[in-house]
Amino acid sequence: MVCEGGNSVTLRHVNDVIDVDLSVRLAGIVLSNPVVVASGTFGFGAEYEPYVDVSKLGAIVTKGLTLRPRDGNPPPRVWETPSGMLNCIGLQNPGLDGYLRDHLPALRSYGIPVIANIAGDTVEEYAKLASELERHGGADALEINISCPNVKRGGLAFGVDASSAAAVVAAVKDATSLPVIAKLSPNVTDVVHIAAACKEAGADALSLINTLLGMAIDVDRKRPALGNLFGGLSGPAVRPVAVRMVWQVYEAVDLPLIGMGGITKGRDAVEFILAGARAVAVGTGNFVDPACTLRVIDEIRDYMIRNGFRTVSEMVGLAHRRE
Amino acid sequence: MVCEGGNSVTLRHVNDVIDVDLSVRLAGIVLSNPVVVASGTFGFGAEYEPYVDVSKLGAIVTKGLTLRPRDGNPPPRVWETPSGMLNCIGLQNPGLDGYLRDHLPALRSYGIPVIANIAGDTVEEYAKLASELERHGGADALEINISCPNVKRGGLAFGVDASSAAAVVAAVKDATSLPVIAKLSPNVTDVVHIAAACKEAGADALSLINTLLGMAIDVDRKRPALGNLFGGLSGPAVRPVAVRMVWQVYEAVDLPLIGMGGITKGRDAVEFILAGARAVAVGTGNFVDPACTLRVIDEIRDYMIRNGFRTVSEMVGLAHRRE
Amino acid sequence: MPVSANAAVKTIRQIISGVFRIVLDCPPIASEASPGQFVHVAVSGADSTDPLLRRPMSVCDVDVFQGGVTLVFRVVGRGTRELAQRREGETVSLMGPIGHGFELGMQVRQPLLVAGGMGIAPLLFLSKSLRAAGSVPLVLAGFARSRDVILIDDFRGYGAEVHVVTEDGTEGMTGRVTDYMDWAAQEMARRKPGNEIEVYACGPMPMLRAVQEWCLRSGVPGQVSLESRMACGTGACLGCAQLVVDPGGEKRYERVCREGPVFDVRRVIFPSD
Amino acid sequence: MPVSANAAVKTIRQIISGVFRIVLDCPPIASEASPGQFVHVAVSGADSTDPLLRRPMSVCDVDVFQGGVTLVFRVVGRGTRELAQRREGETVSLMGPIGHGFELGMQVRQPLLVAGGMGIAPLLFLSKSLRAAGSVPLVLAGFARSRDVILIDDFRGYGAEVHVVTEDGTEGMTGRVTDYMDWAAQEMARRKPGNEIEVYACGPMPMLRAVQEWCLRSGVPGQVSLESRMACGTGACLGCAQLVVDPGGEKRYERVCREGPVFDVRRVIFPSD
Ligand SMILES: Cc1cc2nc3c(=O)[nH]c(=O)nc-3n(C[C@H](O)[C@H](O)[C@H](O)COP(=O)(O)OP(=O)(O)OC[C@H]3O[C@@H](n4cnc5c(N)ncnc54)[C@H](O)[C@@H]3O)c2cc1C
Ligand SMILES: Cc1cc2nc3c(=O)[nH]c(=O)nc-3n(C[C@H](O)[C@H](O)[C@H](O)COP(=O)(O)OP(=O)(O)OC[C@H]3O[C@@H](n4cnc5c(N)ncnc54)[C@H](O)[C@@H]3O)c2cc1C
Ligand SMILES: Cc1cc2nc3c(=O)[nH]c(=O)nc-3n(C[C@H](O)[C@H](O)[C@H](O)COP(=O)(O)O)c2cc1C
Ligand SMILES: Cc1cc2nc3c(=O)[nH]c(=O)nc-3n(C[C@H](O)[C@H](O)[C@H](O)COP(=O)(O)O)c2cc1C
Ligand code: FES
Ligand code: FES
Repeated sequence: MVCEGGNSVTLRHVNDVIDVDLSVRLAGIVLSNPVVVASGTFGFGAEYEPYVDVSKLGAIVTKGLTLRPRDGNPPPRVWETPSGMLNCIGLQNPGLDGYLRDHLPALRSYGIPVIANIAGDTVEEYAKLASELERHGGADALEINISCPNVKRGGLAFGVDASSAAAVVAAVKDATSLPVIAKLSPNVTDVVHIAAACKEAGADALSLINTLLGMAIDVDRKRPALGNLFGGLSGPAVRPVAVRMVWQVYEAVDLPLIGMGGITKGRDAVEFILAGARAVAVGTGNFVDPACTLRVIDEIRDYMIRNGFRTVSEMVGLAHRRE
Repeated sequence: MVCEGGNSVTLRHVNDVIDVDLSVRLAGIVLSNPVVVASGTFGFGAEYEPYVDVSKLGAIVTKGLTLRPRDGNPPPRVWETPSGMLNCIGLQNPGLDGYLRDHLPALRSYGIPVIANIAGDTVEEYAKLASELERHGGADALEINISCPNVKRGGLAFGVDASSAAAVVAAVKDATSLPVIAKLSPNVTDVVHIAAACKEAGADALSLINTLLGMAIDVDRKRPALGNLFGGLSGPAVRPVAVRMVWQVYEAVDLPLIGMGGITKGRDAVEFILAGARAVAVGTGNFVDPACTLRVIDEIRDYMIRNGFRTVSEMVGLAHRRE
Repeated sequence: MPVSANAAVKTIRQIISGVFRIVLDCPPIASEASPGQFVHVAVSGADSTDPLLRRPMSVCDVDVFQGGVTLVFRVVGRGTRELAQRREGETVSLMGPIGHGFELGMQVRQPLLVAGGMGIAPLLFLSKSLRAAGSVPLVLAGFARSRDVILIDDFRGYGAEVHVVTEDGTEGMTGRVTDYMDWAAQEMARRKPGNEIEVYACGPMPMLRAVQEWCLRSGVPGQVSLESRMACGTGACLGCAQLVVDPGGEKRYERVCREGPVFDVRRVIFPSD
Repeated sequence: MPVSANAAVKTIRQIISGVFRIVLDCPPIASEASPGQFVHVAVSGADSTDPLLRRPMSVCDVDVFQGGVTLVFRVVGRGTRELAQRREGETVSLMGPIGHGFELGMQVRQPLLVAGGMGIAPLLFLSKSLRAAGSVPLVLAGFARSRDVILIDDFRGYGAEVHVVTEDGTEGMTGRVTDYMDWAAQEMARRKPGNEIEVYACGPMPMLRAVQEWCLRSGVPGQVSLESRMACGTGACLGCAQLVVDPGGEKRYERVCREGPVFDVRRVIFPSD
């Protein structure tokens, strides 16, 4: 922080002079800045109102939604790991109706794009959810969670197999005219292959990464630490894997990318942007510092001023340039 | 540490009474305790002599060897990440002859099992290296590195495809009567599938995990941080992924396992053992504390005394038990 | 509304081996907090991501005029160990006050407070508030042994009647604290006949289970403060789930950080093992 | 043989903005270290795994009798920031002394020391040792500006002749330190005709590159101390590789932590960008 904030007076001053444009376009929606929240880490926004002016975010991504409400997994559901955490929430959510009734009105009041993260047990459920959300004005874009490792049913389901991934994307595209963002699982041998299949199937953008499949043993109880055995690993620990995947997909697939995995600082966000992400999501970082998102936005702006960037696009994928 | 060391006087006392047997048998070799060093993190032992009585280790695993010497990758070769590090050493090693001439004599002097970690560009190279090592008494067991993500040639080569993995294992088994340990890559969709293929091909044990493929961007230089673009992620950050893989393979494949990935404390080692590992390797932990291995051995013993275990076998896989 | 703030350490003191009392300068939390609520404390240095998550700590006392927030915690792992190393003048990042605390209601009933170990922390603040509302709480304070006993003088200072129970009998009455709930109830009934009692409890899970059994058996209402592993502390992550049952018999997960940490004792479904 | 030890902080002091001088109590390192060697310093608390790796720091001075090891470091990131927060009496885990330091040889040549920025740290210890061996080193000490100048009095105290060079001319001579190597060489030749010189340099890479050019052009032997990202500090990980060339023209990677950090200036192949 010493580095970033050291001469903030100068920075603010420069800020008045150089005009930094933080806005980005992504899958047909315009974000006032590239920082969104990662699904499942910000609830439906209201939870963070005491700490954050939610209307300042680039967009809000909802907790994963399913057609019907879900109870989620038995506790313990979270477990701390080195620079990271495991979770096995198990998609607890109010279901489509509960979402539309109890959460959407407040979400809409922020005046920022709402991206609904959707999950399902079958291709048909995804499609149904997508069309219902569109019909009720429940979202400005959809993020398809094909990668959540928490829901038991057959393990990693759609996200680890290119053809199933493509099938979900295609079905959702068919069911709605909303922009569709496919959220990829990192638990695969070849993420580029899955990414390409999602593009082929019509995805308008890609989010990466979801959590890494992990587990912990409680050596005192001599048992798996989490109620559901395995959990999703998130937080700073996973950032090198996430940045690598953003880099690989950026090289191979021509779609806008939302990068996430362990962002807690402006410099982390810039790492993703230089690797190829057009927007970034803050997930676990919200738990560490509830105002993390707004700080990241400020720190990206500072970085841009310091390095002479006027738009975010100038930075996207810049680390790929050849000399 | 307060917890572990708090009443060490009592512990030492108990230690005299209860007889804790740390020895384990693994793929036909006997280790005086379950703690070995991870390939590439302990050189050939001599490097750590100022800090560690190397003869107290369960075994020593050498830096990855190839038939001919290798120069390795251009620097920077290491980069710190949250609770972890990336490396792209690129298999720099003295080659078979250099190993036999310059390192083996000293290695033999420790009086502990020597496990040679071997790598190659082709199945034939692996086989040649294996037979030569056996012919010259260069090892008590071989660990096949089919997973090193650093060597450019076609990317992840053998380790991510079950049939190539099996081909290497089978060729090495054919070429030598030494015990063969296959070291698995975590960068796969289904580690159990690869593990099963290695068993099928004759592997006597499995090591898991090698490093996760990662990368970092140096936001000051706006370039990939490592000289070789991608690198292998190791250290505490990866432990949840490693423990999960040990757990999965233990459930499905009946072979002794060497668990590794982020062990820096006795409790970390116990986590792997309870998940199913018969031995554990300390890698990056050696860099953090050069005497890490010996401390881990002591802390495992303390844990056993505290929890009434008399042999390591009693603990192996214990967290899998059903109530 | 909770706030996120950097609070300076006013004082920090080891009160018994391994247990610390820290007073933090945080006027907004001091004035907003009610008994049973907690704060979510960042334990790492600003630049370290390990340990990553915040630690929940009950508000043990507040000084509204001085802006002080008192926490009392036991060093059990890395986070509490780091917290114990803070010195006066250094800052600690806090979120709070968080959660649904104890309901004092109209106080027509006599309060019986049951504490187990560190569970005593939130009950001090509760005791003070109950006293201010006109009740004299009877406190059963259970500990493993004499050298674990804490905060008793503070309770007496706030006008509560405290009875110490130690498992090994090295101080006060011998046994488990819940063994004395019958006795306490009789005592309270004897002193104020006709006036019914309400239980407020905080402590380890087996103790709370015994409290629940006692309350159900005795038909006495109660409120219990639960613990749970937490990530966000805002209600967003759904990590701190606790299984509860509605009067209608419907079960669901509620958030210890939001609907809790204090729950109606009848609603809680403790895990089976 | 290097050791791994917990060393107590004897003193820690900010000597200029962002630069700290820390004296650690570590008799085995104090007595074993030679100029140009370094220590590998653990920067995290015992229980944190972030930041994970140790930080290499040159031995700036030693006090063999008192067992003191002096480091002088600039706060540039998380590790050095944590180190700067240590207080007297706290301990720091050290490995050392590590590496191949400067070769003082027979000292038939006059020593010309060239320092850039923080690269001055190991040259103080070198200067002291040279003086003890009977030479009077001439030191060109380069800094960006006057307010970065450090350690000059210490050099003078050890009997060295120091000339400060600042890039912006706010102190001493103006320009880059390597611009004055010709001048220094002439000066040294003038004072002791016939006695040849040897260069010892430490500083940022562009400076060392200029030193290399100067040495090759002038036919003067030299030793340069290099930096590299390090993991183990023992020679095991091969992470700190530096490309070097043998007299025979063969190139290979050597370890900055083992064959270095000090290399013969003719052997170093600097990266092209
Ligand atoms: C609402 C609430 C109020 C609390 N109030 C107090 C208090 O006033 N005084 C006090 O001493 N303790 C209190 N605790 C328990 C306290 O939060 C834990 O002791 C503390 O988190 C341990 O952290 P650690 O890093 O030292 O332990 P570690 O075991 O290293 O922690 C690892 C992880 O587990 C979590 N964890 C460990 N133990 C517990 C626990 N018992 N409950 C919840 N999470 C846990 C940590 O938060 C962390 O995420 C409270 C817990 C809750 C939920
Ligand atoms: C042999 C040697 C001797 C050194 N002596 C001194 C000295 O006497 N005084 C001094 O101020 N500095 C010295 N340095 C540089 C010092 O090691 C770095 O400034 C320090 O590691 C930065 O750590 P950080 O956590 O503050 O920075 P961060 O940038 O947060 O560190 C991140 C990682 O990069 C590494 N790193 C960052 N900068 C450097 C660097 N310049 N060289 C090597 N690794 C780096 C760190 O060790 C760490 O692994 C020396 C370096 C070497 C190799
Ligand atoms: C508690 C928690 C709940 C999550 N829930 C969801 C979810 O419902 N849907 C989804 O697609 N991703 C979910 N994720 C994954 C995050 O959106 C994100 O992809 C991942 O955590 C990596 O980012 P981070 O390291 O910044 O947290 C969840 C993550 C966490 C930690
Ligand atoms: C610097 C470095 C070099 C490594 N070299 C090798 C190698 O040559 N062969 C190999 O099989 N694994 C190699 N590995 C992987 C380790 O043996 C180990 O599988 C991995 O680092 C995970 O363990 P850790 O987290 O304890 O380090 C290397 C790891 C590191 C950090
Ligand atoms: S801790 Fe996140 S919902 Fe309670
Ligand atoms: S730092 Fe590991 S070999 Fe030099």
